[in-house]
Amino acid sequence: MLHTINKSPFETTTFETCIRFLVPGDPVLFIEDGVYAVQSGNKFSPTIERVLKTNPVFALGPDLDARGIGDIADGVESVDYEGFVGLVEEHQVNSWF
Amino acid sequence: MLHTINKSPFETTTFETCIRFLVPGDPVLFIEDGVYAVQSGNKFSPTIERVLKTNPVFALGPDLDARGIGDIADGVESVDYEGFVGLVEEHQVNSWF
Amino acid sequence: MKIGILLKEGPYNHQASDTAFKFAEAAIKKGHTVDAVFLYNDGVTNVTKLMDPPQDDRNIAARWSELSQKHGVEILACIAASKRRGISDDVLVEGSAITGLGTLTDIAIRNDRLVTFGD
Amino acid sequence: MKIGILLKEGPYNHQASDTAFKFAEAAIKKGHTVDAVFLYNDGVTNVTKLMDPPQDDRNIAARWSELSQKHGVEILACIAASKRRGISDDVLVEGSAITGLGTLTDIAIRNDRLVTFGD
Amino acid sequence: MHVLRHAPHGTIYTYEGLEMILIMAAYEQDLSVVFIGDGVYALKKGQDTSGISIKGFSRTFMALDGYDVEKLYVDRVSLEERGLTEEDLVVDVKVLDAEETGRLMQEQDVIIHH
Amino acid sequence: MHVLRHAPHGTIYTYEGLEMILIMAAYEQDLSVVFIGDGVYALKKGQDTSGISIKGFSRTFMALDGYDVEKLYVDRVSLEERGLTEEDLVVDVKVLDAEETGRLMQEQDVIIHH
Repeated sequence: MLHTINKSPFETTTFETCIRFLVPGDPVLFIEDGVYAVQSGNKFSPTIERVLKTNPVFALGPDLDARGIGDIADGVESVDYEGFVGLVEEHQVNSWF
Repeated sequence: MLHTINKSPFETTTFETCIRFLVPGDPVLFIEDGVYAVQSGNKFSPTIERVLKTNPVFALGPDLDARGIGDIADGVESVDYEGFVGLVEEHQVNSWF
Repeated sequence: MKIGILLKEGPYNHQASDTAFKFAEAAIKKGHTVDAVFLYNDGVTNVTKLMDPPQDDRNIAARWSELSQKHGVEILACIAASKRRGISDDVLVEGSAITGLGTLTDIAIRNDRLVTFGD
Repeated sequence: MKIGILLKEGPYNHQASDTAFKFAEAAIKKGHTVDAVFLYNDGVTNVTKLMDPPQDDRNIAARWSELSQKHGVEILACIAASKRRGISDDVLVEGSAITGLGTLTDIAIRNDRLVTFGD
Repeated sequence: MHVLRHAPHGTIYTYEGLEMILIMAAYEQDLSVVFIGDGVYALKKGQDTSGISIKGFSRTFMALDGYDVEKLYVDRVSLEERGLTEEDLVVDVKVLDAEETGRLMQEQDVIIHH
Repeated sequence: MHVLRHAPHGTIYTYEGLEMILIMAAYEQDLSVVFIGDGVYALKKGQDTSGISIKGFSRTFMALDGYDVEKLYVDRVSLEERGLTEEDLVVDVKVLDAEETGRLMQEQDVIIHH
């Protein structure tokens, strides 16, 4: 199951909530304002690091670029919209917003 | 200055953020989903207690009733829409949402 | 006291519109003048006359229209925000109008209070 | 693969509509079938032809209309949600239609995936 | 599976979510509803919306039973954080730990958050 | 006073807020803008929105100077929590502690959050 998260972790609890329900191995894709979670060196970096130990983590590249986020946490993979579609080919989708 | 807050403290950081900018003496009015903050015995009760030491705290009664919140924190005053208007008569308004 | 209202969300989806209306009603009941309700962001969709909610529910556009006609409250939608969202003169309820953001500045200046409702 | 999309927010105010569109485009480019985009909550306001954004901005309704006509994607607005928000047959862009929630059930059943975009 | 995550009345998501669930229940055999976060407030007893002029709907959850929607799950942490117990809710629910809900989600073909 | 509290692009609030500020600046003498929470992201350097087909506007903040909107305040905690410094922003701002911003708010006749 692919989990998408589109909310900034600084403003809502969507990120924390989604993380609680993650099954190990399931990919997480940050989109829209959700991508702020993977900016390196912010207060959510330790959480991202922890998630990465059990789950693959992706972020939508066009959303990173739009927000001027050049530096993302090690281990997080940037994908474009076709990469998003690729993840949907492999998994059912659970969209958290 | 009257501060109104309409967001549930469980879902967004609006409540915490507003509280950081409060000047002692300024009234706070919880409206809409914001009223969940003053339900007695939830995890925000200690914060409400702390705010009450420096600022008067109100909650919109019709919004409390709509959500079935009968039991509110000691010291918080329930007002109706006319009470809301009364607070606006006395203060400029800072609406946090 | 003269009060202006700024409403930043559309009808039904967010309670902001309901709270703004209840507040306006109470202010008028207490003898204040509600000068204008300025609609911004999705708020502009409060005044489409095509709105047709279930019979047992409130009709939010009709309610604003009635408030305007009974108590002289101007209901004004921002033109730039309206164009983005498909609100034009063709669909406005009676008592509402489309105007520029400059009007909001006037409203802020000429009223004792500006109260914002959003989400 | 056959993909259905559920879009729960209106145009411009939330990026959900943009992301849904970009996702649909990319899926079609990769050879998938985007069967339908179902509009719910404020999402129904994506298809008003009265939308008239600034010249240098995207026209979201026109974009959905074009996607529908070029690639056979059904653009369907929920009738109950539409009535609340003033979306009627009078204002629909070409290629879109109003329908019941039962249709969403069909979409969920007949597609390999249902992807939701909201806020 | 439908996931209700918003408090009632402040936004329409829970109400329109319930409208969707009722229609889908007429079509589908196997429908489950999970209440997470502020979604649990939708089930709280004693809601009286007359003062805000919005139609109440908490009692409609009782009707789900008649539509064969018998699987109502509530997230344990969400309930506890809000100082609520099963006694505070208008319908019988099954309280689940996050891990159980996570596994349940993984079995689904379609998940819609409201 | 205008308070910008949302990240850019995910919602339109910051962009339409900026549109409002530009119009009001043409009318008013004394306009201040405060960036709190995710609002500080609106000022981040290096935004390129071409990939999401949304018009970028971070550079428009530079134009505020020409409109006599010279009071741009940024909340210190918001900046620090996000791992940002003044160097990361497209315009010169004054970084304030919450207490200073709170007092500034108290002096206002009108405050609009976006």
